[in-house]
Amino acid sequence: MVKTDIAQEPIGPEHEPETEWMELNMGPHHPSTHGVLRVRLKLDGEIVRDADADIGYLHTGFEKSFEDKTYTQGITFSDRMDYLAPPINNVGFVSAVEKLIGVEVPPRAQVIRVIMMELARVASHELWLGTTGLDLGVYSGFFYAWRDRDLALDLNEAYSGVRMMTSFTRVGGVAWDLPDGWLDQLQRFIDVMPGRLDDFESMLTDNPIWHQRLEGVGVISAAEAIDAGVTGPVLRASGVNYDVRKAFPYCGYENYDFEVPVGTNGDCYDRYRMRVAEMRQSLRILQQAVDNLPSGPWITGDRKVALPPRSELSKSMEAVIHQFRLVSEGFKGPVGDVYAFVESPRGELGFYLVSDGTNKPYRMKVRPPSFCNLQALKKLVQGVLVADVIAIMGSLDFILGDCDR
Amino acid sequence: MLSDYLPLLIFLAAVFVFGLIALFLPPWLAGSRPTQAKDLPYESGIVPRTSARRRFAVSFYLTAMLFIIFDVEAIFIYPWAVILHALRWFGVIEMAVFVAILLVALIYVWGKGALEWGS
Amino acid sequence: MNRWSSALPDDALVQRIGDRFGAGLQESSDFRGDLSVVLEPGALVEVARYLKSEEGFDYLLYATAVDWPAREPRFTVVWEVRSLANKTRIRIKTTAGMPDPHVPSLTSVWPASDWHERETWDLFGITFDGHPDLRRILMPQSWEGFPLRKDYVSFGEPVIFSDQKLEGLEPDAIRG
Amino acid sequence: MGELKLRPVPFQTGRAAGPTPLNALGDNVLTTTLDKVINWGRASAIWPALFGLACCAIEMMGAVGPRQDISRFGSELFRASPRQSDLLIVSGRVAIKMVPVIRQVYDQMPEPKWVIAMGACASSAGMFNNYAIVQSVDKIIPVDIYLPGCPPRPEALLDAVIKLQRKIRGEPLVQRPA
Repeated sequence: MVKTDIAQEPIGPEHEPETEWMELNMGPHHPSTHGVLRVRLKLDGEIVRDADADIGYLHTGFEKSFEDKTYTQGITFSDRMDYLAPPINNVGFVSAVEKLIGVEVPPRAQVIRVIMMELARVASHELWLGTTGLDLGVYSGFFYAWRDRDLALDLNEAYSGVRMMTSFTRVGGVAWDLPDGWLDQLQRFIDVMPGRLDDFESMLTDNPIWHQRLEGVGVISAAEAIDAGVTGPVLRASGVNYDVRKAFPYCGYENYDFEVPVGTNGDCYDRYRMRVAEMRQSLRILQQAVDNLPSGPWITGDRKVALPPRSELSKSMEAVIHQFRLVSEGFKGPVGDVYAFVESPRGELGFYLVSDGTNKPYRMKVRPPSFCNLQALKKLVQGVLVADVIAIMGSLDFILGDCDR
Repeated sequence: MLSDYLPLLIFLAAVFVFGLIALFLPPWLAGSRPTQAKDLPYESGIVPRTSARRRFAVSFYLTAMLFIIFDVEAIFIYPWAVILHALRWFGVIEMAVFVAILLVALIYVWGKGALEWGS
Repeated sequence: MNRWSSALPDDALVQRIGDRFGAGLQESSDFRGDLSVVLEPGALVEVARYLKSEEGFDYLLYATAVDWPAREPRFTVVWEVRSLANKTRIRIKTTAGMPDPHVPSLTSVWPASDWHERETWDLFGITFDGHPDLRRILMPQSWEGFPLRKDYVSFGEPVIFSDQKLEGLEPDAIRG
Repeated sequence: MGELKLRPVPFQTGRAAGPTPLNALGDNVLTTTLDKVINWGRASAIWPALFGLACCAIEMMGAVGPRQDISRFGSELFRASPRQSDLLIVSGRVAIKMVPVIRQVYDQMPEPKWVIAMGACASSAGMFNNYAIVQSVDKIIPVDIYLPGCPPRPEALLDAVIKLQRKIRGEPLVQRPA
């Protein structure tokens, strides 16, 4: 039967409410917690004295479910973790398996992966801009953001048939080739987006209220950021120049020329500038990817891992055997453990895969960037007004599906 | 003489009747189904254990007082604005004096730092 | 040189750890370019402090555990740290036995491992000595059992297909 | 472990919601037309509670967005507090720890209230069959409309709201061939 008296009892050693501090529940059902996060705020009037983030309200047991699924089945699971940038999760998961098995991905598949990931990054940052603006009162910004994000989702849908959960990667490449006419649609997207971003910038960047609400709020220095383990735009806003695409290039990122925006004083306003600048860089990458998209296979020819094309099935018996074995039990990986990581809009998204030689991962630990960013919330909100807690939580851009796994 | 006030009385009566209607008709029509959960305070979805009645900081009281002062000042301006045309210059000067007094109060409060939130 | 090991930490690092800590370092492996060392629980905190101060591994990636029920020290507790400056990465592992798995906590060295260790305690039941506030983070506080252990097999409820009638569980049991 | 205390009497909509002074006079022409008016009023302005759980919440936001504007169907405002909302769209997977919260938010909503289980995870836990996910939100609160999809498109959510409006007005959900 379903248990219902859980999560009621007091948690934490200091759960007895102090007399003079009021304990406020910024609970799971709250408009600006970007999902189901519960923060137990200890308030001295309007000033926050202590914040204990209580997560787990969206814990879906992904790591347990991965152990029950073969590698190919796990791809659809990886979509649902960080549901703002599913293609990036797909690529991360599949990179771990490819690193374990040692499969080379053909260049065309790498560029398709880069295109889908940068599209997801733009869509995710647009959503962040819309919802964080909503929290801080920019009601019209929500509709601007969604107008642009829908363009990116149309591209996802045209390619993979699904707006958000693309599941477009396979171990050793991508599932399908780009439909014809898709690249022109992408080109139209790349041409129209800079104008849309200028709309946003003109509305927000030097808006005095936006400055007042974000500047100097939630400051974290570079050393503190490294100690707290924050990642992504939050880390770069504090001046640490670390982006996985530049530090450890994967999927061919080394032959794209783009800059990594790095902030100076690590406050909410810098994080906003990081994300808007990252969107512009993503558009640059997309343009370069469209310009020199190589032809050739979009999935590896290694039959141990990839399904043979339909045409081959009628001709060679061996292809039928490969097809049958791959479909029925999948492929096996060597014994060992690997860690593969990609740059998600929230930071470094890592997959630690332990394999015991069977066709299912023995242990799949996901290193969620939102979990690490949220951990710094407690330090960021000490002595801050309650209204600024909303701004700080917005600027951390955490996703509870990614954080709770 | 009394008849001069008749429209005012009718207006007051109408207000009173409308107030009664608005107060009692909807609950009578909709019917109310109180349940134990509905009476609990809404704590963002968490079932509250302690009562929500807590002592809170004095700064709230201070801010409330300041608001009332300047709000009442705004209320006085409405009737003045209605008959300003009749008052002509005398009305303007009068209101300027009134606002100046409260301006001094505002500058004092601002200087004291009571507007910034601080316990 | 595949792309993962763009700056393959030379074996010197493992050598240096071996020289300084001798028996503390049990094994080391270089599988697919990921350098990992297995340490004794006793030597864990010193090696971690050494790695952070002298070797510059200042950024914690994650901390987790792997459950090998067949093996005697059942749990392998894993921390992975990165040096942002010279772009290297090392995986520290240690083992914890079954009746009451205990491992020293590394929050004193890397404060970022606070939540990661709480999650490992929550899902595996490994207590981290010296952790400031070790309580469940993902599961409800009054949850019994540790879900990610291999022997915790609870894969939800049997799927009720429309033709099967299980009393008390039909969806319209609620509508009454 | 506490037992699941279900509502003894499941909630009905419209006239079946129990006697109001109007039905005291029985089902004559006057009361049934008044019922139609009341149900028409309820159906054409359903304010959903802002209750986003997981990925379906992003598509719910998409439904509020400029392209598939849900406010064309009366759901203009997504109220943050359950006191002012009539519809609970459970959009996303229901974790074990979230059970008492959903129950509390549902109970604190004033009658008449309705529930849409948006997405496969809310209707039947979709692809997740493990310790952490309640196998369907139906086990916690009574559901009016089950919306398939993972995540359902914003247009599908609009279709669910339209079907709910027809259900509130007492019209049959499925147009039987004449």
